[in-house]
Amino acid sequence: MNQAEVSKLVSKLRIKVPPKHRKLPNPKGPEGRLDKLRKTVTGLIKYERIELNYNRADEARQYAERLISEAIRHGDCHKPTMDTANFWLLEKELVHKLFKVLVPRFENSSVAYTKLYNAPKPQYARVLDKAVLELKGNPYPELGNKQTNNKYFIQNILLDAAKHEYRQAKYAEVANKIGQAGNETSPVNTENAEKLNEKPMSS
Amino acid sequence: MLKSVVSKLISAQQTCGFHTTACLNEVRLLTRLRVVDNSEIGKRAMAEGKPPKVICVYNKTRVGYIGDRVLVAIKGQKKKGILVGLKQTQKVKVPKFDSNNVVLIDDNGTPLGNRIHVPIPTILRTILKEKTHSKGADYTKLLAIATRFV
Amino acid sequence: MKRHILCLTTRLTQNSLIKTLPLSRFLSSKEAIDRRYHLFMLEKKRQYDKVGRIEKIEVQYKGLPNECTLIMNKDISTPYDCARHLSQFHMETSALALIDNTIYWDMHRPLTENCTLELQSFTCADPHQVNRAFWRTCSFMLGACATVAFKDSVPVKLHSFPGPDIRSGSFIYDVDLPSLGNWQPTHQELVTLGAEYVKLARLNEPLERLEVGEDLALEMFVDNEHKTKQIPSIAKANGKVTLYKVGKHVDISKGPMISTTGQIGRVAVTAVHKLNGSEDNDANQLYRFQGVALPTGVTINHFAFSILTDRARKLNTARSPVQRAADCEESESIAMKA
Amino acid sequence: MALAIRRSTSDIFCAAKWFIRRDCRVLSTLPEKAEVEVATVTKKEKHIRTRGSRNSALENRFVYPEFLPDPNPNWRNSLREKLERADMLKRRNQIDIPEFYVGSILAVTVADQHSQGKTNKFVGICIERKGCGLRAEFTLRNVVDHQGIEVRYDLYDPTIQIIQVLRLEKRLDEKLFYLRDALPEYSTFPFDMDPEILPEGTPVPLNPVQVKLKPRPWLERWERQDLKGVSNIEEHLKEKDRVRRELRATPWEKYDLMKQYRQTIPIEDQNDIWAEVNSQLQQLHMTRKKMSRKRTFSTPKTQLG
Repeated sequence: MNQAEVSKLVSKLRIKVPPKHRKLPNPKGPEGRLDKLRKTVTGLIKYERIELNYNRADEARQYAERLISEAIRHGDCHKPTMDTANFWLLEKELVHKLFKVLVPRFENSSVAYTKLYNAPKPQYARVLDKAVLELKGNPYPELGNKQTNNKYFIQNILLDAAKHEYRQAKYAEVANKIGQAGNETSPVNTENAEKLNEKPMSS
Repeated sequence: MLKSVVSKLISAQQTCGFHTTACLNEVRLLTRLRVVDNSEIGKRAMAEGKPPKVICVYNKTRVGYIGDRVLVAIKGQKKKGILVGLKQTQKVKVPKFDSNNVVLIDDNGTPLGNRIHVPIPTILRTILKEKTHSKGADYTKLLAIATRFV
Repeated sequence: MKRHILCLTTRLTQNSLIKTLPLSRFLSSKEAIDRRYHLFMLEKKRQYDKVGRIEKIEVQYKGLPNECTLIMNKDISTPYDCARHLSQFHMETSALALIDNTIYWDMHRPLTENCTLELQSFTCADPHQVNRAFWRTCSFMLGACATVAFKDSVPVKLHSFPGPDIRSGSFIYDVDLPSLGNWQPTHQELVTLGAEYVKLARLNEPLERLEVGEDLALEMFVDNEHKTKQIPSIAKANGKVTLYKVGKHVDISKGPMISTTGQIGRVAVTAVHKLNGSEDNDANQLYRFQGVALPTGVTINHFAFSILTDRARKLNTARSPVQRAADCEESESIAMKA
Repeated sequence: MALAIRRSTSDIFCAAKWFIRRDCRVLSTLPEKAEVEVATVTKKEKHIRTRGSRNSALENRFVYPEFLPDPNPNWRNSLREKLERADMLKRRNQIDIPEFYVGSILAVTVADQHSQGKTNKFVGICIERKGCGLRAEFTLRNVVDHQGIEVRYDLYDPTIQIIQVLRLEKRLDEKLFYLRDALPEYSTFPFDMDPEILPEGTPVPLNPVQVKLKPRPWLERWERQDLKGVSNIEEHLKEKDRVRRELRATPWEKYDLMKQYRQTIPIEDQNDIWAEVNSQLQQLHMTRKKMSRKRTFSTPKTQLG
């Protein structure tokens, strides 16, 4: 059982944080790991949407979230935060972007600042999982298709028509059966059969 | 060729080859102890800078804990002693000492000296009483010569 | 050669009296395609040259990433050019342009005046017109596929295709195959047709639109008696016939069509049915080619797609050009609609 | 000499003791004092205090760190934590567990079945506080009869009878394990030490004493730990050690934002915890204060008498 560190106060991240870090194997050890992540975080802040391996994306996402939350919490007059931003952003003009663009953008946000998508990969290839990492509020079109359930999409129209036709065929079959049975037993039931036949038409 | 590969491997793997966890500071065979009573032999051994070595721990695990009887080699002689303070991490409320302390006794449990000049853990009272049997050695004599308990 | 064709076209545009060259009746299908293509390109070049001094128009773009005003060339710039100013994403995904919120415009049709522009993809909020254009393009491509799929020994005469009806489950093209008496395609042949279709679609050719006069249209389709019959009724309205070209294939259609053939994704040619019409019609070897397709980027379960292909195998009940005696006019009207 | 001065002052001026104490301590603990550093440190301390005063509930984290759960999410269990907090408050109702820090000098009296008087008192400097919840523990160190002794206590051990803070102060470091390798006078405290009472409202003083280490061998590689409370570490180093220290240095670690995050409890979680226990803790604190005030009034009387 360890005691929590009390000398530092941090804001809670809005993403799921795994209990252990990923090592991102590197001949330079933990320093090399941070170097890798610095490049990724810099790229993310610069381009706002990047595609990379899932492991690195998930790890870099946590650091980017922390960096932005620190920037929001302390502002640009806080020396240690500035120092941290200076360390994490390899291109120095991005420090201004962090404090002047991203902080106002995310200041009143109640959700995570970044988004991580699983990217497609070839089905039978032995490659690492890919992911797309983006800052929210970026200028690019959305990756996810929001209107997947639009019934006017061509595939939905085609499937709907196919379903309709199949039902019509079924109703007709049932109606025929009843009709035959009615003919054999009594002529009264034919009316019912007709009604049954009409019903789906109207619906 | 092989050498270069090996050297590469070693440089790639930055972790050191030996374990770096804190040592347990257990009293085992050949551990140096500190005699804390004023027996003649003990005083001389400590003064000469030749502290006694453990050559046997009289229990089943062969690791000495507080109150255990040990056989030590001291100035070319074999003497028995009782561990009265240990360096290793102790249970809660049991004091941990900066050195492994021993008090020399003879086969009957009578201390060789007549004074112990460092504090003794109070838990030793119970332990030594438990170890003393009616017909065997009486270790509680050791408690009588202690000056201070913690 | 070029010069020869040039003088030929000048004669044609001057409304020459020569009705039809008897030679052209006996062109092989490949030669006929080449000839039509050359005539199309020459006419296109002529219309382009006719623009003369380039005037500027303002196109107000609405939509992602932000609204902006583009200064484009009158009668030269197309909505596709506007998309090229925006991003590759817009170039690849937009299928149809919406001009002034009312008119659906081809991506490769030059803009004529100041207007507002919206680019519509298959996933926009109301994709009705885009879907119709897609279905129409699929039919059009099926014609192109049918012309190139057969060997030279089998003459292929395209007849027409009706207006797009997506709920019917299949796009169709009616083709006259006079030399094939009673052809029932095997599964292998259908797969081959489908492969040919995919091959055409993967070339990612733009669909170019051109409006030509009735005489030129007649000249272009001189080898195809069905089309020559249809053209006068189509041109009845304003003396113009709308042509579309993809690759080297030129056909009559009302439009609009989608941007490129690359936007046709998963496709299957599912069936070829013989149409049994009346005996007095000249096109008695009429076959109805059917298929089903989905746009690029639409992922669908293989089971769901098998349902669609199964359904597309049934004879499409769209109006057949040979069903009734007085079908001639109707088919023309259908062609006009299409 | 130093001890004599302190004794006499404590006997004569109980109230004035605190003002003189600083000087006494300077004498008594032989510090290698860097004046500038002290000034900056105290300033920083004040800064933290004034900042923190805005949110007093969050300030609890320094005084009651064991109320914060373990930051490792694998070992979190909200129900267990809640029950533990309730138990801790119950225990605090029974016995006064005062505010103390690493570096404070404590006297702990426990009920001991092994000792003759059935109680056992130990005085020492707190060199470590660790653990959370009911498992929180602290370690006291003292040198008795030239023998270094360390005793570990559970903070919520029911056998503990009294925990008395003899001198409330902080040191420059988080852990004082280096006292094991320091000269014995730095960890020698008499068992009959008198408690020193801080005036109301003063911040917890920081003792800027820097200890002297014994020559090597050491128990740990102190030179690699960036210790502020050690003065003579460079004397004992060889060139090899300095090179190794450079090689093993991890200057990037302070930028490892996620490592920091995984070691702390975020503010939002802390707010919930302190909102749950703060009122009771405040109440306890007030009652204890009243009690202690009574006691301070009574003690001079007896002394005078």
